[in-house]
Amino acid sequence: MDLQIGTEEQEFRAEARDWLRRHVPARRLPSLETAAGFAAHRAWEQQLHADRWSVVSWPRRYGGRDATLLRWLLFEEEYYAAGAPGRVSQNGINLLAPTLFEHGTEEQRARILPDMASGTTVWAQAWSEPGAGSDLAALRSTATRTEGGWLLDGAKTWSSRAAFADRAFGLFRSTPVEQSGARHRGLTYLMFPLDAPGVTVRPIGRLDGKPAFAEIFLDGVLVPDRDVIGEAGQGWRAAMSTAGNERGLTLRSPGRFLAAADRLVELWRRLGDPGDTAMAERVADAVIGARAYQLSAFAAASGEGGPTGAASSLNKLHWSELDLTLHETALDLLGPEGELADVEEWSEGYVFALAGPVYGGTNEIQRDIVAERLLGLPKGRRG
Amino acid sequence: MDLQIGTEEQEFRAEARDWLRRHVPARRLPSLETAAGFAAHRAWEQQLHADRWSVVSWPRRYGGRDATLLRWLLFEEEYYAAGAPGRVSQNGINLLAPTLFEHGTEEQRARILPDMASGTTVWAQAWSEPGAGSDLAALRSTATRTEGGWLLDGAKTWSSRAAFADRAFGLFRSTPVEQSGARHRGLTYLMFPLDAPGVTVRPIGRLDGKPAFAEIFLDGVLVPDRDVIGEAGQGWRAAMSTAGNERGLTLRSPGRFLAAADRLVELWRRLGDPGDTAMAERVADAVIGARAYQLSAFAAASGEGGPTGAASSLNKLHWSELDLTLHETALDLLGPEGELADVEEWSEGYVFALAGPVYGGTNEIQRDIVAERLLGLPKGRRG
Amino acid sequence: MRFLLDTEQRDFAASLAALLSAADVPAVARARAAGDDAPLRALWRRLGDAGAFALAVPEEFGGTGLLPVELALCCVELGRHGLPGPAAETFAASTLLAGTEQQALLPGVASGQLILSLAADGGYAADPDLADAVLCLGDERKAPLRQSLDPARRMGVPGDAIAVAPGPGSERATGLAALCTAALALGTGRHLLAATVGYTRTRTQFGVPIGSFQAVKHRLADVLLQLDFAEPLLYGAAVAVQDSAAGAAVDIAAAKAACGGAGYSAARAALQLHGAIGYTDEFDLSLWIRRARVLRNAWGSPSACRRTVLELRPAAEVRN
Amino acid sequence: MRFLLDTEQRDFAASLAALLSAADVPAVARARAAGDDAPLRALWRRLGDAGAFALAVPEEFGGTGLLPVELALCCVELGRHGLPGPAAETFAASTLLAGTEQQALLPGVASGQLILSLAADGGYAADPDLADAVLCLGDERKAPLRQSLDPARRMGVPGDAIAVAPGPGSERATGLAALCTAALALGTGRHLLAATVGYTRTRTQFGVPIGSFQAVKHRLADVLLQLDFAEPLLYGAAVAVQDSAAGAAVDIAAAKAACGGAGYSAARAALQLHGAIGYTDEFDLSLWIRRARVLRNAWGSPSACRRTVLELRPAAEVRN
Repeated sequence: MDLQIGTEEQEFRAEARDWLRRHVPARRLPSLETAAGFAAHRAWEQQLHADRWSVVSWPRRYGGRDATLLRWLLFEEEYYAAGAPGRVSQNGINLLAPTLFEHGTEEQRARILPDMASGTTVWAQAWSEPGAGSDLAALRSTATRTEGGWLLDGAKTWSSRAAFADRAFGLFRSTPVEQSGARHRGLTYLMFPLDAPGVTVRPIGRLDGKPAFAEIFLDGVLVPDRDVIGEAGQGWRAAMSTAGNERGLTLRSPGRFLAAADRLVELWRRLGDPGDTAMAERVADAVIGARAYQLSAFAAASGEGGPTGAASSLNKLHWSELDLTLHETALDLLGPEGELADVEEWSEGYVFALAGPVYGGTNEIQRDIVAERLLGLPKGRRG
Repeated sequence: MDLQIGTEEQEFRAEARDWLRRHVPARRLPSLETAAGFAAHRAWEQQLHADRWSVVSWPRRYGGRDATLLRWLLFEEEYYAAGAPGRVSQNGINLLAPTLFEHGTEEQRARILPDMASGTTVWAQAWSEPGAGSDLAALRSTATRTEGGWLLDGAKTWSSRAAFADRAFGLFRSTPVEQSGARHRGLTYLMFPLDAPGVTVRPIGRLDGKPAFAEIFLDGVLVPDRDVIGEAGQGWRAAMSTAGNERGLTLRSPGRFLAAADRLVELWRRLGDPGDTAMAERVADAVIGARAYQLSAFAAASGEGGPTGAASSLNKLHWSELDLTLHETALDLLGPEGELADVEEWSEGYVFALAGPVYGGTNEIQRDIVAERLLGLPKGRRG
Repeated sequence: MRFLLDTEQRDFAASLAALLSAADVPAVARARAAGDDAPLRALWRRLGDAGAFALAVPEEFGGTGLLPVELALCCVELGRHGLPGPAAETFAASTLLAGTEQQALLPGVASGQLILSLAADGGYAADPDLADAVLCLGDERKAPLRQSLDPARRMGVPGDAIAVAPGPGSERATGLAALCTAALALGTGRHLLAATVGYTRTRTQFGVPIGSFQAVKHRLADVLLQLDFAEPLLYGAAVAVQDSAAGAAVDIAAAKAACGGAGYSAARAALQLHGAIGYTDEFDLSLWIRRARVLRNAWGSPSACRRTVLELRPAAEVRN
Repeated sequence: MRFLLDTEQRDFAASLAALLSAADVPAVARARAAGDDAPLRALWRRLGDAGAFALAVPEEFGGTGLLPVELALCCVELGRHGLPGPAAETFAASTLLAGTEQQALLPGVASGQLILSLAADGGYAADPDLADAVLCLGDERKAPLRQSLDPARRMGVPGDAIAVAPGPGSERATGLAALCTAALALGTGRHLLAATVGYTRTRTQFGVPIGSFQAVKHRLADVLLQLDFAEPLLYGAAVAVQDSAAGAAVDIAAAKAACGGAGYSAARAALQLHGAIGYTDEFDLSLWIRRARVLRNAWGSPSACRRTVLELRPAAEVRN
């Protein structure tokens, strides 16, 4: 058992570090949840892509470096340690792409992935509907068969990035429940352009007012067959693999939290009263949580890969609570500054962290899954 | 709105304080969960009773002082502040007696209460059964009609004080569920002697090994009609009023926690590192919790009296968690001493506090009750 | 002892509640957030007409003299209805002006025509842009206006802020600001709990109201537990201020720690149990959610207040 | 990098688990509690035969040399099976004897014939009455034997305890004792969780297994969460010790804080979800429940360990 980073990995890491040192913008980009910030972040994606740093774990033919999970972890550590911008393409890269690798066709991968890697196409997720949040199988938007494709109707909501993104992906009911016999059957996984005729996007302001998500109204939106992922009517299974990605390692890498923990420690050294053990313990808790996440990822990288299935629920509980611990501690450390709307990255990070226990399946659902599938406790009615 | 203690209450309190100063044993009595300690505590009850301090809130004719709720609260503050012994008679005084006042006959009160007040008869509760803990209505011990009385059969468990007490009270099924139609119907509330023919008491060691409770096996134990409380078959309602008392103010008075908080602050001043804000905050939390409980009791004493029904569940959540906070903090403050089995009163208090979230209805059940009855959330299947 | 509100006090609270319920306070807060203070000023005057802002103004300037219990009660209602603006600071600053050059402002403050703000020593004043006069405890200083996480709130110290030297007056004002903020936080928490109970009773997922799930029930029961045991601390502190009791500072700190913490717990629960809708700016509940965070730390974080409790707590003998 | 146990290590753990499962450890603990140490000494020797106690003894005295990962692994199993006695202290003290007058004891320690104990600076030694030699860090001192909350454990410093002067050796021993105690706590927590899952699956109330209640599920899910994220910290610390890494002390402190806290959470959950039965001395689970409390604070409370993490944490640059 060891934690030695081998020579080749060291070199890979050094290369990433060097590139980041030379390219990371000196000034923080404006928030990616604003029009100007979105454009700036898209340009940054293009810059990453130009030197093959946007999707290091992908095959080379799609713009990646075939990086192992370990190398990806090291890259992410370097990325966030360097203070590099948030990833505006993350919904595509971390949620849609793994689904395409698993369930898509070669044609789809060849057509979609390179533009995703370069930031040419930025993707939004379109999962939830007004009546279907935690209970995703309750969704009601429909896909109706038409010549050579499907017509989408209905409404999606809480679509992150949809205010400014190019395309979106989501599940649609292609067979009514009365015919399919079960709510999670008869669903089709589809991709659609956000500027297509019949699509209306209404941005929704997040807790800090920024349009971090949107409602999407669909009125007879035509989607060709080639934009169905997997088999028509079999979308649930593909969607669940996406959900696993949303909870697993890839969406929220340990590097992100290690960097935040480092910044918190710096803040503590700068502002904290060294004798204040109460605050010191809170800072330490965040540091310990980030380190635990890093080591757990190293174990995954040494073995079977990142957590999947129910294990990804445990992972999501950990990072979402860690993120809140980090940011609530920082706000308290900041004293009177802590309530201001724009204190370094802490204010926006706090607002972002507040959503963690909700998206990707609420933490209540995750605990149910952990208890039933990992511990084997008897299923109640959902919960 | 005021918190002024009136002149007469001041005098009452001064009288209690003075009496306690003169009578509280200089050395802590041995644990009341041991044979020797039980006897010593019974003697203390007799001493309290001799000067009418054992049941201050009862009518004078039963040995009390007709004290109002406020006076009782003040007495309890003085009692615990003086470091007076735990009350070995508390199951009788706080659980059985209120039920007798509400549901008993005058004959029962006249016969039972004076001996309870004097410690001549010490009572054990006999609620739970092996298959009926949180789900009390599942109990299976029976009371069978016989000439002039009832024959009790079955087993009770977790009967606190039963290892050394004289008598016990509990619920027995007098009509089978098949006939009564509902599990909480057909139950009869009965009192019985622990030394009667057919009774076997098997003491059970608590977490610290002391026989704080017992199993009671009943084999055709004859109980006369006069020892039925309320109507035969209507025991559930009377039992529920007892349960309310177990969760409400009277079993666990604010004075108890105020005194413990004072002792904790003393311990902190003696052993704590004044710069250790983490520990200071934990101590302060306990102090604040005890003060909140005191003030909430003063509000009750100024108005409608102690919490009843669902409000008593909120009360129980507060004191049971407060008790744990107090004792866990003390053990941590004690450092290496904290793990020893007999550190002042903290070790035994800690072991006792650990049971708080379980007895009198688990805190899970209490939260269900609070949510359903105080907040009006929809009933699920139990929980 | 009568540790209960009397009929007159209950009536006063009910009259404020009725006024605020009819006033569309969320719209007032949104206007303030958007830079239009007129609706808030109008509502402030109507609250003044109802007697709200006279409660800390000396009688000779048109006030009632300091009535701490009524003040707490009033702030609970203001918090429950989500009133933006520096109410706690106006009340606290009201006690500092008599005998100064600015005492002529007091009748206007009592009637709700004028708004004050107050900065803690080393801190910012809440909503100085809205205030007709800003006081700052400690040294003279200046800090530019900045936006708070609460969109209807801005923080800063204007150049013309009136410095108040340390002394018993500034201590009392600090205590009053903390007491009022505790009350605002408690009221904020009460609304958040009620709204979340209402939502979880009707929102269905998996075919049942989510309020029937035990995890939801227990979380809300815990919020009620916190609020219900914070409330007596609040009124206990108000009574202590009323009686100039020796332990008043301790009681205020205990109340602020408990109310500030309970309000924030309510906000976290509201956010979690509403899911995404609670996280949107346009849903009115977000006004209370953001305010709860801000009120938690204003005039003493739970952490700071706990330390005060332990540092200043009189010995048991003195308390009786 | 290979941050995973290898086959040999897994086999070693499995062999210890098999040995302990067959040994009726609860009976051994109860005998020790009742004053009969013979069953524990016998089991200790069998564990010695299986190689458990050689893991911190230098090779020239019959040991394997220090193998921190195997040590952690072994202690997890000892904790899981509830072994009483000063295992962590024996391991830590093993590293202190070479080159001293007592080095002749080492072969006996490695084989499980002899038991050691060790007192932290200013603290007590665990089970000195059972130990064949007791070392104490810091000054020479004496403390009478006293009973721990854990009935199979007694604390004190005998008059003939061997004082160990501060230095790198005593620091390393302190770290090892903390590492082993963290592992014991993690193992204790694993057993408590497994036993509670088993119980709640079968215990019915209100006509259903109590494990189907969401409150029960969520509490146990939280325990698993704590244990599963404490475990990598434990092995991370073991690897750091193995590599004599600069941050080893920090990693040990992090592991101790997390494992000690997780073990105690598991105990609290076990107690609550078993109800009264978990609170009885005679039910074997109580052995683990009481041990979890004691292991939480031994060789560093979570609080103390958190402070160490922050005080000693190397800067980010140094860590990479």
